[in-house]
Amino acid sequence: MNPTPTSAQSPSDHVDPVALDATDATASAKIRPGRSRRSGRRANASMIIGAGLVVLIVGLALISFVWTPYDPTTIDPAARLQSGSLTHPFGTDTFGRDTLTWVMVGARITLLVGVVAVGIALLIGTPIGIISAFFAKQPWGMWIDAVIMRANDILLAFPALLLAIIFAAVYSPGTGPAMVAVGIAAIPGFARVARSGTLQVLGSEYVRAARASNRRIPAIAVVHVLPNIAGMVIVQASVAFAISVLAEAGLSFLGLGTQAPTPSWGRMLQESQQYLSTHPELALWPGVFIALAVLGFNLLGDGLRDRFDPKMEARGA
Amino acid sequence: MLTYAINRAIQFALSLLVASVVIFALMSLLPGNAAQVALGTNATPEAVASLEAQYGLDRPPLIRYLDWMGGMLTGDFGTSYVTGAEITPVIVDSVQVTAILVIAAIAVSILIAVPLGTFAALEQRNWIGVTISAISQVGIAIPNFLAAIILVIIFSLTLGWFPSQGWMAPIEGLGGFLLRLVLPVVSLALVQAAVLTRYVRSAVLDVMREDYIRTARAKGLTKTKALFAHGLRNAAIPVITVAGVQLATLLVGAVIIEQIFVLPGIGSELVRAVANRDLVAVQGIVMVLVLLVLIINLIVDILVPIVDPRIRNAA
Amino acid sequence: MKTPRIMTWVAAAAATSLLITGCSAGASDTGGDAQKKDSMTIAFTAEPVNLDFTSTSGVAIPEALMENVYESLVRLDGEGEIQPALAKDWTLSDDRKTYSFELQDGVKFSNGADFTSEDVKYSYERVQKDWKNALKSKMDIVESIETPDDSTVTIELKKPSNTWLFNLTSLVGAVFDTEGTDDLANEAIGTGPFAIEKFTRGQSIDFAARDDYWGEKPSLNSVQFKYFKDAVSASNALKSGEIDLVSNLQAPELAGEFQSDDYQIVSGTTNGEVVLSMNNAEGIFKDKKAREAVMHAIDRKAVLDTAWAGYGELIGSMVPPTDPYYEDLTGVWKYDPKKAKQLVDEAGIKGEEFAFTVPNLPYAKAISEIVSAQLEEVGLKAKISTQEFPAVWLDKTFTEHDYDMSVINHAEPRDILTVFSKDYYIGYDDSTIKELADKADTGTEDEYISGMKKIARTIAEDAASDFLFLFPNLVIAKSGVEGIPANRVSDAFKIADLSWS
Amino acid sequence: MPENLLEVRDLTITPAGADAPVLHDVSLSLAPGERVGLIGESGSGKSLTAQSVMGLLPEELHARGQVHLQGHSGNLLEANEKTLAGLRSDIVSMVFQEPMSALNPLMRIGDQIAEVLRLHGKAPRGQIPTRVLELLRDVHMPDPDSDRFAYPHQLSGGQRQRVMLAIALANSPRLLICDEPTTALDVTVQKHMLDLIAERVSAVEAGLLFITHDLAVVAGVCDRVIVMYRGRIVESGSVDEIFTAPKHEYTRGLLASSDLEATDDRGRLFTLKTALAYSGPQIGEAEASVDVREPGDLRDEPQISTRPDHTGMSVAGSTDEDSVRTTSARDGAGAASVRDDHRTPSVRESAPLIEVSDVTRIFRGRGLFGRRRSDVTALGGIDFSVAAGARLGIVGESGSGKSTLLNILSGLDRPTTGHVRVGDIRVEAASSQALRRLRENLQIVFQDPFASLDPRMRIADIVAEPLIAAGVDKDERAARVEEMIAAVDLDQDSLRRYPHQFSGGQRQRISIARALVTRPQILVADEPVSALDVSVRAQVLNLLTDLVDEYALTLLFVSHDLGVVKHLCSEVIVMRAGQIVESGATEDIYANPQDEYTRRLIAATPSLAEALTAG
Repeated sequence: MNPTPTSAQSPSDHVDPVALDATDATASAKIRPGRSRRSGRRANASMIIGAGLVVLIVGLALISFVWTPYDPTTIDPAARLQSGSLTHPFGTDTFGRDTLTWVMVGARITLLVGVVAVGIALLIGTPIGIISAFFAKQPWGMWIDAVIMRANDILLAFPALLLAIIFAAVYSPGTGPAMVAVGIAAIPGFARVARSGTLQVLGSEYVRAARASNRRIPAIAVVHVLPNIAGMVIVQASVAFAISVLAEAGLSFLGLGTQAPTPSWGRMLQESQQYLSTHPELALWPGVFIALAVLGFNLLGDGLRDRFDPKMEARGA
Repeated sequence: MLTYAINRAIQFALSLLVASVVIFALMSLLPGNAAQVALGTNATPEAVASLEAQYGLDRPPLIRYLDWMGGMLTGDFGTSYVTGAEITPVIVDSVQVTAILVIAAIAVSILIAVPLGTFAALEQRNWIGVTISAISQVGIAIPNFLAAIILVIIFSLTLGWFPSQGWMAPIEGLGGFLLRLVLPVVSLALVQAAVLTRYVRSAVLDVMREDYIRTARAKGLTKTKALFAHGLRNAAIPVITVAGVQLATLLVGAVIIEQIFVLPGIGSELVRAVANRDLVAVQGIVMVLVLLVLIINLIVDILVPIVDPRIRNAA
Repeated sequence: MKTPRIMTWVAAAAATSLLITGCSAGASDTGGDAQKKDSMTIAFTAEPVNLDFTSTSGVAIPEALMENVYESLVRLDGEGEIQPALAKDWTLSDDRKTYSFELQDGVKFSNGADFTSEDVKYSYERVQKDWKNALKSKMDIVESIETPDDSTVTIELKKPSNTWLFNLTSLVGAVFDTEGTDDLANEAIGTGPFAIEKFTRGQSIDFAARDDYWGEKPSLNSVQFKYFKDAVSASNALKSGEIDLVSNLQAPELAGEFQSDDYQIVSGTTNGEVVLSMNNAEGIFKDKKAREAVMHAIDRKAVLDTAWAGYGELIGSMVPPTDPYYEDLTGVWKYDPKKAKQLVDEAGIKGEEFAFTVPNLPYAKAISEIVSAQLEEVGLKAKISTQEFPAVWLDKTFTEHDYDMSVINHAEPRDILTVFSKDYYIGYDDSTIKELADKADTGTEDEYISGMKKIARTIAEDAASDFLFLFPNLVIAKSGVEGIPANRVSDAFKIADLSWS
Repeated sequence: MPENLLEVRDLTITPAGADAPVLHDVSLSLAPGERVGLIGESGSGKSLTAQSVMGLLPEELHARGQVHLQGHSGNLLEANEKTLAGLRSDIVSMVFQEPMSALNPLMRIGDQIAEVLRLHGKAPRGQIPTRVLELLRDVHMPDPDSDRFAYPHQLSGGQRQRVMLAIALANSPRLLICDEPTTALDVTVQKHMLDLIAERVSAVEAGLLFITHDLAVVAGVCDRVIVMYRGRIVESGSVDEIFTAPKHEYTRGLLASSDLEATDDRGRLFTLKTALAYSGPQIGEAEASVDVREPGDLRDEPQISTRPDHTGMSVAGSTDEDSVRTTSARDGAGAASVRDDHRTPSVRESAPLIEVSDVTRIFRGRGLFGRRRSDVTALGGIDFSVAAGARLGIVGESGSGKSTLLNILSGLDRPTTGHVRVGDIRVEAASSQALRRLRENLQIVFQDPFASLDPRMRIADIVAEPLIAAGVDKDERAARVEEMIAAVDLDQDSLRRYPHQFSGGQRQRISIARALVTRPQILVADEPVSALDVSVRAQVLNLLTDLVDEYALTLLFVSHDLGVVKHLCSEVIVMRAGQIVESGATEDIYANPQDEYTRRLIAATPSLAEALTAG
């Protein structure tokens, strides 16, 4: 039975987008204009904090190209393992190198890893998800969608670690192979989010309207699907950033992440492991900055998603 | 029901086949081989060549692949030419260690995340809710190996409550087994709980806006009772799927924790096998991993319709 | 609504069965209470891939098996002197080509078989025929092995050799039972004081003392070697009392935490020379001036202090102090950055980068950071590329010689001649030292020692490689442990002498 | 114990963080057993009033004033959640508007009913199962024994609303509040539901507070009526007083625009603006020729528009009022044209524009678990034809197959058998190229104003989309978009705004603009007004009629609301379960419906006049 749209026929003349007469005004009880205004204020609060943190981290990275308190590569055995002091605010590491300098320079690599890994996963995973969803809608396309999703599962089954080891072996361990491996491992996540978002959008009436006015599939994908799933993809990106940065840190644990002497927060964290009971601040500073970066990108992600679709989440098709 | 089972079985078989080809190809990319590794720094070219012959590395790839596949079909992952031992028992043993570790970690993270996430959703307006979601944001940023080391220093070295490493099988001593399980499980669970809390919070928030919660309140339930009586089961579906994905990624993700706590898990086995270029072992392990992930997906696909009748008897 | 119910049971059954069978998983670690006075748990880092050192090289297997399970005719004591073992006594013929050994009597293998000269003949001929391990070349010099009676073996060499008897103390001299060599990878049948009770690959080896041992009975009757991939975990395990001794701590900075009276720190020598090797055959370091510049550019004391927290000894050549022909050559190349810079200019190097391949091992990575910084100061720009050890480093650097500079610890005893032979990865032109080595080997004891000294000095003066330091044998143990072998002179980690005070 | 069942005094509700309250000093009272209707359009605050009685106000709203219920001392607004919960479904209970999502999808119906019994302990534990069956029988559920074990998604909208009623009345509350209980239901189902509510409320002797926007529905159910407009009570009185002699002009406007039978001299429906000319529902068949013509002179009546201008966010200036079209090329408003002729332009004798013969559409069932579900016949062999310029009404309830038919006509779907000709294109055999040409010539206006516009696109892009698809260049596109926006009475600066900044009525205008921008020959309207407020509905229908005349379009108007179809269309086909049960000129069908189903459909459509005469 092909049920005609039985969505409510109640009056939905939306008096005033900002008016709070929630249940009265709307066709479906989901609209919460009041909530979105309130959450609107909290949303851009989290965005401001998020953006602030991200700017701090990116700033650190950029400044490090121009100036750093000390030269990251010079080794000063005399100044080994000092804790915080005026000359070395964050103290020094086993080679007497200034930890603050290393944090600044390390920001570059960590940002690079996060951005590239997420970039790979986003640019490959999202289109796969969208294409797979479009196929799922065609009667003959079911199988292709199933195949793509099963391939997605297999990729999920492949540990990022194994990819990292193989890439490291083939191209010699370093930031590059680690980033690519972590990025590839994050593809299934994006594919899944993009597919479920696209399926939702394709079910909407405005897509039916677009098809009725002769828009071709690729146009619908770009004009209608992408903007409407951007919110979900952004959130996935902010979470993926956190996971990628930590994965790189984990890989350096196995000697596969960024190699000496390039500084990266992950490696600093891993190498400080030996001194945790004697010089805890060696692990403290990279840990804090990783937390700040991850927090920043997550809050920015949430803020962008809220600002990006103030009404969308209430009117989910 | 039967067609569904057959359908899934075919997908299983196909996925495993594709995975086996992919892993075999990847392995052949790896520079260096088991013979070189075995003979180390005082190897001579002739010794390497003869050992390669002994290991059968000189046979063409296709034959090696078919030989390996043949063995696998009979459940025998072959003998590792590097260690000279049967691979299957090693895999079975290490998979169980990791399975226990990871299932316990996910269970703990669910026990932490569901109440915390629900509470954060209920109290999202006031500072409690905000602090919980802030903690969960920061929680995501702590790498599990850092958490592990800190836990060891506090609970094992200073307080001495738990041993700092080692694995003891349950039959050898339940007490020892549990004591050695606590710290690794907690270090794994912390990060996963932080991630899961965020998903639970947004799932509960969505559920709270549903009409049937308002109906439940109209029936005479207070807001929180309505949520627990009706909301949580509905919020369970997204949580199950996320927990499934986390379980899958942790199978190998736990390797670092396995190394810090010296647990003979499948992750460490994989890293060791790759380091020794013990390709037959690596291929065996990855096949088991792929099988496990497919089983996890199947269990999730079985659980979801049980929770949601709508999916059970289809649109 | 029946179907889902069945499926719930299926899922539940799968999960519980996984857990139940899990009970026996990894049932290996007898752990137990390390405090009992007749047992001990020892932490190692490099874990043995299998038990067969005839086809797999590396330090891990002999470290566990030599002098504990397998014994040779002769053995080395703490000072590197050759002592009797399975051979009570031995005589050397006048032409110094034929050794005849008088065997201990009443010796049994762990499988109960008697030890006879037949076993010696079988073992040593097998070295020449079946061994894959390249160390078998040490037996090439043997002409023939005769067994006049059960307790005497006469071995005739092709030509006199000073090193042969010394080599016999290494794993090459291990004696196998004629019936005990069909599954060497998984079981070890030897004459030693211990037998292997349980070998859990990658985790631990449990030794049990044999009550039918021919020699002096060891004081411990059960010892466990536990393998830690992560140095910090090993030190934590010692701190929390779960293990009694860390054989060679790979994170020397942690040693500081054991400066208390309930622990003891023993820092001795090993046979491992940490060599900053340079590709003498091709590339930037083919030119001797460039190598000399490196020798002057490196401050070896600073390298030792920062990279390995000062543990280990400075050596000037490829010879450890425990070898008879040791000579302190640290003075040959002084740290002199100005001279180094001058040599760099003379060699016409204008800051082009050279390939510095570094195996991803803790000591190597630490050294590479400080060495590259020191080289940079004199104008030698190193492009560091870390390589996965052992697989990739062995393949790229060791086999294909695709490198300019590398750093590795050569752990084999008396390996100076092999490491600096022509086709070895360093590519040293060994024409000068070739006949010196032959003369030394066939000459008298004194000729041997003076010959080897000359070889060591020549190599040092040719600046073939920069010998950074001698890898320390950093043993940390509970204060109650006695009989710890300070210096690691031979392959073995002898546990028979260990005991609780 | 106040003798009144419900006493609400000076109820004022202000959202947190906002200064202007949305409810101003509302006071009303209800005697025990009395039935009061609360009328108002969206935004009037009628639902908020009900929610504050139940204590279900969203957190961010602060309520001041007094609410007293018989059986509970003290002001409900000050009671905490625990005490309020104790009252709900015990003394006062509520039935909500949206039955589809009101029940917990994961719980069986029986358990959800048993829960409300258990909560208030009215029935002893042992008897609960039998009580549940009894309740299901009371609300005329088809098969109580099996329904008990059913899950919500296995029941129709009407059945679910019945279950909600059963739950609400389970503990025989003193007051039942219904918030638009039948709005989401089909016409025939709505009729049964209204009768059921009346029957059960009297059986339990409970008071009834019935909230709706549909005057005809209230007339049938309630004795007294309260009219709310923008948060204030503007008028209250008995049903007869209010419906025959409304004092407040808003009430009069509401009456005028909800009466689909009365049209002004130009054949257009009355709207809030032109309400003065409305002379009340056509009691008899007397030809009420209306002589009062006041084109354009808007007297200084209150700014009655559902678009309060003071809010900064709302679209400034654009009026919902039906500004009398003086510029259009059509002949002037002239004499009161006989009501029916404006709907039947001269039918040109040429071949019909659309021909549908023996069309069936069968959907092959496929279940998730691979189990085969039975095939579904959406269309079981239908035949009809539409002349160019004609206005065909397609009437049918949910599940009658009208949407499937639309999909086929608009080339989005193909029939399983039979053939369909639209213009010169045979849909069942057409190539995709031909279908594209068909779609250029036929455009659709969808039902749900919120879902049919992409929330992330500006209005200019939305309206221009069909032109982009047709390959029209940039400048001409801009010009035609501007022209269309003017044609639907929206001002130019709305082009840069996003859909969420417009009201339902305005969005439907945008939807119409999008449909007509490519000058199609055929306009298909899929329930265009059913989601709109009564007052706005009249304006949109008038606009539609104007545009259909102006562009000489052929109109296919789908609706389940007979009143609207009667006003707009010359011919009508009535569909039920994939078959056409009756077709012909609208007048004949309404005068004497042949088919039993059509008769029931007409009877079930609430009309003001009948309600008054019956009342």
